[in-house]
Amino acid sequence: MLRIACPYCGERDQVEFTYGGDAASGFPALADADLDRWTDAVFIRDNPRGEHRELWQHQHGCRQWLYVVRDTVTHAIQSVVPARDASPAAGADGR
Amino acid sequence: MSEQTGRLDRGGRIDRSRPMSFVFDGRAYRGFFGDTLASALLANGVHLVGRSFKYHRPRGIYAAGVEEPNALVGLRQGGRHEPNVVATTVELFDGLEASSQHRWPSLDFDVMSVIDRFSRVFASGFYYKTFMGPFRGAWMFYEKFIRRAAGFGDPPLEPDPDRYEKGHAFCDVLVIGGGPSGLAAALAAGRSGARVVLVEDGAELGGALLSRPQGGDTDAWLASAVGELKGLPNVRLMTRTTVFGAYDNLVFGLLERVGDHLPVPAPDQPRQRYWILRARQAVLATGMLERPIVFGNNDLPGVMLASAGRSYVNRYAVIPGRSVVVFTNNDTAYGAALDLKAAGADVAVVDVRGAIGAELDRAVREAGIALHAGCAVARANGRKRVRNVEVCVFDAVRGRIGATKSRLPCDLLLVSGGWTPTLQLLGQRGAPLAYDDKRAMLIAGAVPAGYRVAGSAAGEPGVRQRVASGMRQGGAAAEACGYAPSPEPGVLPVRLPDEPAMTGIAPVAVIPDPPGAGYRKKFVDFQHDVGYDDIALALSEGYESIEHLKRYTTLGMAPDQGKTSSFNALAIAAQMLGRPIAAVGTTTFRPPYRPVSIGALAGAETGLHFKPTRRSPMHDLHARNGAVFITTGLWLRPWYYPMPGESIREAYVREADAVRKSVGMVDVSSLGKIDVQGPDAAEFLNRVYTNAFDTLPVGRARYGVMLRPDGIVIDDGTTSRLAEHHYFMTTTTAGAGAVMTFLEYLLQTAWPDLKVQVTSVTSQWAAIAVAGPRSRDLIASLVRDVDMENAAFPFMGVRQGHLGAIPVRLLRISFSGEMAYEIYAPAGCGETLWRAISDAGPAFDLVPYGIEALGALRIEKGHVAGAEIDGRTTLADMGLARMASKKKPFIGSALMQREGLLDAHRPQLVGLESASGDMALRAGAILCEPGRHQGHGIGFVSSVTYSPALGRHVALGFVSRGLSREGDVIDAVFPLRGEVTPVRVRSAHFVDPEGRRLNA
Amino acid sequence: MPEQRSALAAVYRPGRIGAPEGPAAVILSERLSRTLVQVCGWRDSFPQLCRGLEALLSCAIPGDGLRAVSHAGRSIFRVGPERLWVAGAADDDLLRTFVTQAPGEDAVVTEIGHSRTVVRVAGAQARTLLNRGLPVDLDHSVFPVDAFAQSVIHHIPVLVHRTGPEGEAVFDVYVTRDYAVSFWEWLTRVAQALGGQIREAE
Amino acid sequence: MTHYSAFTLIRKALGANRGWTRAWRNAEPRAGYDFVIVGGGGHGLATAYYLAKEHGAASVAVIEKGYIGGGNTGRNTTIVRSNYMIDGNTRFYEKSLQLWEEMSGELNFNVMLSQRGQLNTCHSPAQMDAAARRGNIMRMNGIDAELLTREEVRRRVPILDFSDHARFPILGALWQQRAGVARHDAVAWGYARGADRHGVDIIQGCEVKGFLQEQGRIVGVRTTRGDIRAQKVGLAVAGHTSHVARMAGLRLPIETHLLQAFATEPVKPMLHCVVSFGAAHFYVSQDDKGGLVMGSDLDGYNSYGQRGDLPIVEETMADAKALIPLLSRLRVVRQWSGVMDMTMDGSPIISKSPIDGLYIDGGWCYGGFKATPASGWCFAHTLAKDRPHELNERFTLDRFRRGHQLDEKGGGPTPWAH
Ligand SMILES: Cc1cc2nc3c(=O)[nH]c(=O)nc-3n(C[C@H](O)[C@H](O)[C@H](O)COP(=O)(O)OP(=O)(O)OC[C@H]3O[C@@H](n4cnc5c(N)ncnc54)[C@H](O)[C@@H]3O)c2cc1C
Ligand SMILES: NC(=O)c1ccc[n+]([C@@H]2O[C@H](COP(=O)([O-])OP(=O)(O)OC[C@H]3O[C@@H](n4cnc5c(N)ncnc54)[C@H](O)[C@@H]3O)[C@@H](O)[C@H]2O)c1
Ligand SMILES: Cc1cc2nc3c(=O)[nH]c(=O)nc-3n(C[C@H](O)[C@H](O)[C@H](O)COP(=O)(O)O)c2cc1C
Ligand SMILES: [Zn+2]
Repeated sequence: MLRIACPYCGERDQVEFTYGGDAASGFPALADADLDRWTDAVFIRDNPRGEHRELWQHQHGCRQWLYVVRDTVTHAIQSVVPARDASPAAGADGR
Repeated sequence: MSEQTGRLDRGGRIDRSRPMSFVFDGRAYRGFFGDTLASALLANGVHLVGRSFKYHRPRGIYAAGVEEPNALVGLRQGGRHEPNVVATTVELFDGLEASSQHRWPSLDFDVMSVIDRFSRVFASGFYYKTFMGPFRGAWMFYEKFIRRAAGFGDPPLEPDPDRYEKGHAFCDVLVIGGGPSGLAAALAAGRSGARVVLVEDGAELGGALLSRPQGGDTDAWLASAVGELKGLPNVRLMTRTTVFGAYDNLVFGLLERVGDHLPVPAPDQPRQRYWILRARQAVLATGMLERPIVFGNNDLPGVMLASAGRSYVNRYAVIPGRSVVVFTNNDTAYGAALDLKAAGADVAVVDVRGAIGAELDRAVREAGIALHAGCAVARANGRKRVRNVEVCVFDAVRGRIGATKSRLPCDLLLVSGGWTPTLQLLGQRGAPLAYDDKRAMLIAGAVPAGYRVAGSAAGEPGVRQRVASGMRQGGAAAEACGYAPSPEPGVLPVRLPDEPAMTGIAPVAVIPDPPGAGYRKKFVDFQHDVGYDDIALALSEGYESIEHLKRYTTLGMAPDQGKTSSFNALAIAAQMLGRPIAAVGTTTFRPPYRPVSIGALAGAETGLHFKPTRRSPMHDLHARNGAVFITTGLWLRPWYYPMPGESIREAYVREADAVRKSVGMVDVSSLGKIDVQGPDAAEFLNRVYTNAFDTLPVGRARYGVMLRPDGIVIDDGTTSRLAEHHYFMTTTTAGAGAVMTFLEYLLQTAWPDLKVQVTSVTSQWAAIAVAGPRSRDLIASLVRDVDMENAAFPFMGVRQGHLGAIPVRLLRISFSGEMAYEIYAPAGCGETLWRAISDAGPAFDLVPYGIEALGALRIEKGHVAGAEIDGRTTLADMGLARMASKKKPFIGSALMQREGLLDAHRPQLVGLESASGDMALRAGAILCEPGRHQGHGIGFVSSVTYSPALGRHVALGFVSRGLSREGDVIDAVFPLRGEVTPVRVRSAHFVDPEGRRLNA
Repeated sequence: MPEQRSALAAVYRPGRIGAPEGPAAVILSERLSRTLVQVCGWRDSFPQLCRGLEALLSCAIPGDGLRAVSHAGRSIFRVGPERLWVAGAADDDLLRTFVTQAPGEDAVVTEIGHSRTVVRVAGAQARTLLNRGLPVDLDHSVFPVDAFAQSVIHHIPVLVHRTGPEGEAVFDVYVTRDYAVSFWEWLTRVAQALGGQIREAE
Repeated sequence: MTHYSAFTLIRKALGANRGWTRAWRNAEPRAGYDFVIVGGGGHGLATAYYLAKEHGAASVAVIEKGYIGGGNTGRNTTIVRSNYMIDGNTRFYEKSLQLWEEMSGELNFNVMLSQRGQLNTCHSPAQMDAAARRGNIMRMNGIDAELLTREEVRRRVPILDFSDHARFPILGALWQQRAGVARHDAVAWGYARGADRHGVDIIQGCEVKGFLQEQGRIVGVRTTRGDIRAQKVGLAVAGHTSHVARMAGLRLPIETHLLQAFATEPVKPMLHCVVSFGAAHFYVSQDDKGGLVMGSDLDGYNSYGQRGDLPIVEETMADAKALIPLLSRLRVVRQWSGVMDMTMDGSPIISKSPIDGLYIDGGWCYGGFKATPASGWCFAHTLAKDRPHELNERFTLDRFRRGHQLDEKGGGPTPWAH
């Protein structure tokens, strides 16, 4: 069972959270109509074997979206940061 | 009732003052409290207890614990019947009923045992090589017969009457195993103040100590250790509980057998409880299991592990045989030899080693036990029980065997091939095991963080060392959790007697056939009937990887998961392949350590409680009003309100009719409702909806559609502007959760700069739609503080006011196409609200309607719902292309421009009606050009209803370029029923396309 | 306010459950008609808002999502970073005025009292009972008085708040209203095994 | 090579089962091949088999990092069916089922295709409509399908929950008689033996660690057992598609997720067909040994861990009991999992890649076992002819950019929730 240390609520079972997928595929600016950039962001993934920056929402807790860095082989979690605290530039969307 | 011929007069941990009777295969027997079913059967001289899986060979009791491969029985009757129960783990209770399995007509005479004669034909993998002809699909013919032979026991035929529970637990230190090392670990950790949970599979604490001769220092130590643990408030002792799985983050799955030792669980109590335990440190003190030696006919009833023999004599006061041969490759089996001798049996020892230690030698001689050193038991003879064994001279170093030297008569053959530490839980974590040559065992290699291994699980040789290692590891685990080491170092049980330790093993796993002797099967995996030859065959065919070997032979795949067989299989494969054991490797360990019932894991989530139910605030009232409910997602919603004798069709037609003619009311509380507030609320909605919301005036509502980022429609609903910075959004019932989560996602990840707060208020508001030409009059008669006139409160207007004393939000919106209002009130007032409206209703011919009528009304109006928004539809497909704002980007605006989504041939939403007469239409029909009924057609029918307004069937569907095909007649094809219905394509707005009724 | 109906009305039956005799290991009761108001703010101005609230409610505003502050019959939970729940009695006029007159310029106020049913779980085995479904450690050492947790029980969203005096286990469970009957069914079935009592709603 | 038949079986038994030949050679890697297929699962082996057999390729190697069939081929719930609705999928899966029907005979290896039928239960009128649409499409494409009423379902599988206690009562079901199960390992071994007979080198214990590239073209693979040159390299590595493709610099519309499966103790036959539960994502069948084999949802987060966790265990078992209450007292003996290559629309990829010399067969999600023969067949065609067969022409990589997703479920690009 994943145990995710929510910065607000403390360490909790995975069942309180919902997964939001790869955080690298952040949102391009809405005004950007470039198909390739959008295709890349929405459909294409690094899908690494190892360290993965991903999103989880503490759905049954504080409802915060969190950036979680987790190893996709060992499932060990290295860090948990509220999404809104991580500047968008920290996302891989390059804004 | 038979005598307990195998019961000793004295000793054991059974309670002779509590006799119990039980039935096995229809015969009544007696035993005592403290017995297992296996010990009680042995006490009654019953050795033959089952038939083997493949060859139906007679099988007896082989072990005394969880590793038992043979003695599987069916337990209890009716709904409580449980197949494949391991008799050595069943605590005897009064009235227990068990039966043997997998035999016909009887255990003693099993017709299927003829298979044994052809065992070579049915060698491993035989089914891959035959049953392929003579015709295609012939396997289906043979399979019928093969399936008949499948399985061990019978499945239950009645529902399980018992309940199950789940529990969540948390601790600092989890100690797995309640033997001496586990007790010591728990003591050390407990004394330091850590929160400790000690879990023991068995009913009693003590582990292997319970199988020692009774009395003396061992028992005294055990009593004091258990006594102290019970006194520590921070220590929780859980017996009859198995740690079945070790999962990520030191989370463990446990199964507690709360009522399995009773005839039926105590009143209100669960049968089993599944625990999820989160620990910070775990100490495996799981002990070891003895393993067999492989030789001819080694599966005969009366052949048993040495440790089991010892356990039966000492713990259960049962003598499983009077004339005993002990066959071993190590010292530990001498404990069994001595104890059986002391209990009055004749004992001889056959040891593959040429010599044994002097001390042991003396003990054996003093006890009057004959020792055949440098010999091996090459095969056991007998039919349904061992009668004698063939002993040959054996060179353990070279593995060479001589001719049969003697036949020793016996009725019990105890075997010890060495020991295997119980490390399944570590294996489940992917921890590597290492082969230790000296001890001939697999021990823990690198131990994962947070785990420790203690006692015999760590390969510690003697009891004192095991206790010391338990103390060490328990203390270290507590320290790792931040507890200071206990001030008083655990008192080491110096007075614990030691005994033959695990040293000097000759690593012999298999005894070759003696020269000139005929063929006898030699079993490695008893439970799956896999023999030495099967391994040889598989390897010769190239199934060399240990995993291929497992799969080709099914070694280790039976319910016991190879507890007694895996190591021997590995050793034999290594020998045959000429590779070191370490290079061959083990197969993957997986949970559960012991089989776990589905019922326990399902817990309380069963029957009507499989998933929780969501009920509207007016639910009870609907029930009282005779509503028939339908499940939509987790919600229960009124489907229709039948009058006496009415069918669903009659009911919804009447209801929908009333909406068109007078007025109806429907509970729409399950709609998702989201409160959106903040200075950037308008901007936010502009981004998430395809259409504009900043231009929406206060006091007005607007229909909106949201897309996924990939340009596909995700949800629709109306959103009203209650104040400059305050919107009230509604979503579909099904979409509520996803939309809410999506909005939060956008606000927190993509646009954290927007000042917007979203709150789900779905449960805060009860909602009723009142629709029909008389709706305004009805509402106006109830609401005094809102001007209901058309001009003052127009279509798509939003007002706040009171209905009676209830504060309400009124939205003048319509799903049915009639003049209609949605009325929102605080949920606790929902029932009062409904009652107030329905009380006023008679004067207006008000009728409550359910979601069947709701569906009919919206189809008549061409409004889309779940059947149309199926995760593949674009705005344009739904005929709503104009709702895509050109002035601003929105979610999905980029990717909706992809060529595939713009394709002119895409299916578009249309209305459909029968082209000749009123033929019934069916949802799910495929639309085709007339007569061209193949492939994927040109569209499909999504929603269908009998239209009360039009008096005929109408449908919505999607047709390629549908908007340009109005008037065309195409075929609605329904091959599942052999139907073809010509249908005319038309506008989806069947009723009142101009929308006049909205204001009428 | 007009008459309010409890979501549990149809299933609530005071009396013993499970073992008919002996002390009740768990005591269940519904806390009717609580007032519950959510106050949210913006990151930059939220501390300011909290100071205003502190003055208004004359108590501290909790700084994290682990401990509530209870004072004068009200409990305040920080359910999200800039999100507070203030729970009070049915007739808490001060709270009621929040909804019409926001307690500060930058306050976003939403009344959510009707969206939750509050069930009190007390008694010696209250923790055991809740932990049959709640995946949160309720041990006194980590979950003292006024500790709270938002979580799920049997797939049902809950907020569990430990109230009552130190040494006694009393928990208020805030359950999403549409699930209340399912929650109650779950709770009472599990309570049966422990032996308990359902008190009249308070 | 020994021909398999009842006769050989008896003859060899009389000879104490000595003298059976190896099912396939354990080949040493050569310096180069025309075709190198990476991944010794069913798909890779079938591809090699059809390359050699249908396209006369003389120099083919299959490279497997572990043991053949040890990936998802050896860990799936073995359901074989062809009830696909989306144009592009329907005929491909039907072709696959037809190849299944021939397979044992063709390979002289009994893959135990058991067409016991599959039942998809429906629990709402909307689900019945969706089932009808699917079934109608199947029938229009010559595939067998039946729509059953509640009573018909009850007659067929009486042990499902038809009581008043069913939280989601069964309203009916879609039935495909030709669907069923097959023996997972046998598929890998059978194709391996068949491929070996046609000269394919099967190289086990050899992991691809990188690619040999020349002028932007892939000309071979770097492996733990040395470099191997190839005219064309085909990937059939399932859950590792992204991982391996990245060695060539490719990013794909794929995420890797866990899917678990479970087996119970064997019991006498109680369930005679495959059932999938429309009120949850759950499916179950009873194998010929008597064990019930079941599976449900993904674990829900990216993972290469091949190790499932408790939340899905609980969910699966609750599903099992809700569908078939009689399962309550049966016990699970093993819980395992595989790593799935989940695409953004749930449909596969059989396609040339943007890099010359590199071809991709992947994205099989949790449905690729049934696709094994057709996948091999089409991939072989694509590799040999350098263009897709019409059956796989829509399984391209660029369909996402072009807006031609094949979204059978309508789930959108959130594969963890598929
Ligand atoms: C639990 C579960 C249940 C399923 N149930 C069903 C079902 O009921 N019906 C159905 O149709 N499908 C099902 N599937 C899906 C199905 O199993 C797979 O889609 C299919 O087996 C994939 O076959 P494959 O040959 O592509 O992959 P695999 O069998 O996984 O083969 C890929 C091989 O590539 C090897 N490999 C990976 N990386 C490298 C490298 N770098 N170098 C060399 N070799 C490498 C791997 O070791 C592996 O052996 C299920 C899957 C799982 C996990
Ligand atoms: N006859 C011999 O020579 C011999 C050989 C090996 C061990 N032993 C005896 O074993 C004892 C060693 O003590 P120990 O504590 O290391 O081992 P132990 O065998 O006494 O105790 C291990 C305990 O762990 C329990 N257990 C194992 N896996 C479990 C699980 N997953 N969940 C719950 N419980 C589980 C078992 O039921 C057992 O009671 C000594 O008394 C020693 O004499 C004797
Ligand atoms: C259809 C099927 C049936 C299975 N039945 C059993 C079984 O009866 N007993 C068992 O131990 N394992 C069974 N397994 C699981 C395998 O032992 C193994 O766990 C699985 O192939 C995954 O491999 P791994 O556990 O070695 O990683 C079965 C697997 C499949 C695919
Ligand atoms: Zn949180």
